[in-house]
Amino acid sequence: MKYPLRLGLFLVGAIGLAILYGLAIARMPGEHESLYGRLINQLSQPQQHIRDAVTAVNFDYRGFDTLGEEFILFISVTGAIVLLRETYEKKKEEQMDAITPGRAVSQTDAVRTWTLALTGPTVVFGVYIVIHGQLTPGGGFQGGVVLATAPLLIYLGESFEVFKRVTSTPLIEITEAIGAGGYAIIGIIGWLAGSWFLQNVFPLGDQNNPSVFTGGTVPAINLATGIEVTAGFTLLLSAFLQQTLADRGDS
Amino acid sequence: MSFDVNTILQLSVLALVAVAGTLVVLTRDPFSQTIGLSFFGLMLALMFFILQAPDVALSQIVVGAVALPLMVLLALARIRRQEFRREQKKGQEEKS
Amino acid sequence: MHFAPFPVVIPLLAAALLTALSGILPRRLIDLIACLTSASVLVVCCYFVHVTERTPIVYWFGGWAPVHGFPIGISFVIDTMGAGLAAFVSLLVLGAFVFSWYYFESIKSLYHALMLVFLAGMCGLALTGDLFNLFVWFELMSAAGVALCGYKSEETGPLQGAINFGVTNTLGAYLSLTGIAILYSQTQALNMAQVGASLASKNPGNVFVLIAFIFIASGFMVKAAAFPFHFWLADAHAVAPTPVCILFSGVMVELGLYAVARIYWTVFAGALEPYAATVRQLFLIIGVLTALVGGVGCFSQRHLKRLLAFSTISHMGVMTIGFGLLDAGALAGSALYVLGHGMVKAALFICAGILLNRFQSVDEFELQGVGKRAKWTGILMLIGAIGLAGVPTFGNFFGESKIEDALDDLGLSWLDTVIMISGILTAGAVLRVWARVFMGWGERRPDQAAGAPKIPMQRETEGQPDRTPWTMWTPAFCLLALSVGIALSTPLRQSIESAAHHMQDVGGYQTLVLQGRVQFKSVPAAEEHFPSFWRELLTAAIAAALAAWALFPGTLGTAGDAAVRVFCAPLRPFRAIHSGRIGDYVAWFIFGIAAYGGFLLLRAA
Amino acid sequence: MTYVALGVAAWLFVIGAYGMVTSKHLVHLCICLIVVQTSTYVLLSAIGFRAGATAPVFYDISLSTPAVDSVVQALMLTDIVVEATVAALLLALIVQIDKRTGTVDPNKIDLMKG
Repeated sequence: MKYPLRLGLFLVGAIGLAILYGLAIARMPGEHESLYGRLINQLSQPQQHIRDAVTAVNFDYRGFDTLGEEFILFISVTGAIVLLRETYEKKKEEQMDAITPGRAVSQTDAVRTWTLALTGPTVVFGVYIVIHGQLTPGGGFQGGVVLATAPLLIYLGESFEVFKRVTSTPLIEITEAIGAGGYAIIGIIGWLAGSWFLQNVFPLGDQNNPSVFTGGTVPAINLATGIEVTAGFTLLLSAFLQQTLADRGDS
Repeated sequence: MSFDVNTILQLSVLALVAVAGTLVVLTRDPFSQTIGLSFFGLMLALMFFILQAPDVALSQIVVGAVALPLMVLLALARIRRQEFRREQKKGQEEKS
Repeated sequence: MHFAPFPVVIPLLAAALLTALSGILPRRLIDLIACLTSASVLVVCCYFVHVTERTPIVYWFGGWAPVHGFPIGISFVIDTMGAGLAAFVSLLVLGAFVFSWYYFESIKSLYHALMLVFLAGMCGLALTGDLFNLFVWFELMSAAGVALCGYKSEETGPLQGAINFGVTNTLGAYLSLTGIAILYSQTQALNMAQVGASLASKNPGNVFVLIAFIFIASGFMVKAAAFPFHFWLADAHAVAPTPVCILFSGVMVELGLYAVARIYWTVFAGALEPYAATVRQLFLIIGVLTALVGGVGCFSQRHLKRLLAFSTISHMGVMTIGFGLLDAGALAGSALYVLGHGMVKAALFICAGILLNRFQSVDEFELQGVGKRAKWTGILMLIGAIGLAGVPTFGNFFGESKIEDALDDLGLSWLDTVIMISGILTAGAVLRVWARVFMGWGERRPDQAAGAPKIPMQRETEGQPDRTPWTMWTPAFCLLALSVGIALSTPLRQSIESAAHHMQDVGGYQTLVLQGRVQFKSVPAAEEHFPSFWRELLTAAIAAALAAWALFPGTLGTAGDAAVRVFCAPLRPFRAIHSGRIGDYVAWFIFGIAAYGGFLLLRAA
Repeated sequence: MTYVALGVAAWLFVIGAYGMVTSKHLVHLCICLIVVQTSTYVLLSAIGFRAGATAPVFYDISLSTPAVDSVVQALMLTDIVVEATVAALLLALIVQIDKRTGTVDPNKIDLMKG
């Protein structure tokens, strides 16, 4: 199809789409209190002892959505590994030889010290965000991504080899599967112990003095999510990094 | 509609989001686009924060402003290097 | 403890397990676990079909039953239609696993993990009763599908097919999500029954309901390959690995239409009651366009898998007509058609896979005559081609009969012709390929197919190509036998008929989910008659004649040449719009939404 | 305010699609797809927002404080994960396409013509 034709088709369509979208917006109620949201906001603390209502929705009321979401992440990581696998499987050995061992960028000692010094706090920060999911904003997902950047700091500070050792793929893959599978297993525990899949069957803890353990299954699911996200994003980032570096070697 | 400080703040961050999004689309060079994407991600996070969604804002910072642009950059670095090598090869062929 | 989460949770868990143990498990054990998982899902879903004929199952995850009649959790609402579809999904996944027993080298267990997650996504889509949950499973299905499509990433074709697939389907999913968000803003609910009840009582006939419907439906129609959202399908199915094609064509695409139907009947039917006639017109237009474009595309291909892909598009058009009539009988027809077509198409894709395995090609002209060495495959393919025409006692014959019955009742008999043309073109194309490949017939005039893409393909297996392992042809044989056998069973047809009535019973569904009471309208006893018995035979005969003419175009002399020119006239614009370029597809997508949305709004105003 | 946000959502959808249609680089196309997706975030957050309401985190505030809708925020969280993972999958495809075909121009990738 010729380019002007394509553009014309799109412009006609875009005007139509904008009109449709605009008409829908014009009929939407402005600011209003949502019934669903209010119910959850009111119920999450008395029922589940969870202070952050968003976490309650994510890991309890609509926890089944999040199970699907975790597996979208899981399968995208698997898919990306399958797609980029040439470096992983067939040419693995050649390319491992070809990668010039050494530093990521020509770093000064100051840069090294700083990046390595940052790794510890990053990990602590990530873990903090993961485990306080049901109390304050944050949770397994947000903390997990923070944690996944820690290996990158190692790469920046140290060398690709150390990075490679830290993110040794089979181990991380197993961790990822444990995280995703763990979510499902916690659901199954509820299924067997109670009667519903993902039922919150663990002790809820003290409602008035919430700690990182209050909320029954929520902290457990939160942790599983944290593990899954950390491992998943580490795998993704290291897969792309390997693509970039593997090629640098043989040119 | 009263124009208090909050409303002005909200409106300006929305305007920033719209402008940043447009710039991201209209930037044709993928490298500068990635920088734009990161900025756009930050603006979105700011917007979530102002619209009382701290959980989402945190996610958006770590994903939209850091992890995603990082992945794009790594992919681009791979593609760029490939292009460079192809051009080199072409140059050599032309010489010989 | 109830089995409702089983079809989703167990495959997911098995996928995680296989990934975790991928380094340790031998290939055969992985195959076995995957087969057992899908077989167990099949058994559970068949059990659901059995139970839900009387009482559909409502299952609240986490035990979050509605508070004061307002749903705060996510529900699975398993009725016979959803359960039957999930059972069909697991059957095809099982077939695909058996087929891939000796199939291409698996990278550890990743292929199996992808397929199992794909299975879970499709089952979740079929069983869920929550709008956002539907979106989640839809995305899960797409993500797994894209990865599977590009699985052979050392070739160019699969990569291009996968990116076209991924981009268009993701765009469609976001549009659906936009529609879901618009509905949420009005009803503040995500449960389908709740949204439906709220819309019907508060906003019947409101414009925004129409717009939300067109957004959600367009998103899912991308998956259902409706014109002009269908482009990705031909690209993706042409290049995906054969076992994946079985699932793509056999059931994934149909699930897109199922999602539209499910959402229409649970969410929109009440509120859009005043516009039912317009909605019907819209889907009939979409169906006719899709059926014709798919048929033309199918006949003009030389690449066997792409040819089959276009045939799927054409048949999707017929199913869309069946749904679009908004009639229980026609919906039952579409459901039967999904079963019959899915099995036949899966068998045909398996034949293509066997050819690719033995002769390293699926190109019609390259393969001319070589099929004589694989006569059993030839017989399977011939049966499949005849089945595709909708010849009596195949599943799609009964489906077409029901749809045509409903068309006659509504005074739209002329649409029978469209269904017939679709059958003639698709069956004719497959018969043509069969005759050329397995009988060696046909003039060597590849210029006929000038312009049709010739995508390079590589074998998908290791090892000796001159024998076809039994695990490859057995699934094809079983599916063909089932396609004939299953549809002949009258109880099954009645069960589908009542499933369609239940699916369209808006009030019954809402009472069931929101109040927990079973109160479905009684299903009228349907008398079956097959108005199209002779027409279907005629379709097959014309298809054979068309195939013969395509093989020997010279026999009709100059008159024939003139006819060829007439037939080839639509090909030029056809090839121009099927450009393989993602930018064009996006432009068509946006244009399609505007066109269909505009039609709906202008007719409704 | 809500309507401005809704308008921004609509704008981002259309402009993102425009970028996809006119794109000459697959990575650019992928980023434009991300922009289309962000339109759904803006839409959802606008739907959940109420002036004067706080975030739905009742750590040190009482339950009776008016708070914004927590459900849409949970939906957005899911949405963000979907965005990142789908983008990762597409980027992996693009890297591989570049290796095999030597181009990332979507207009030169037309093996499937016709």
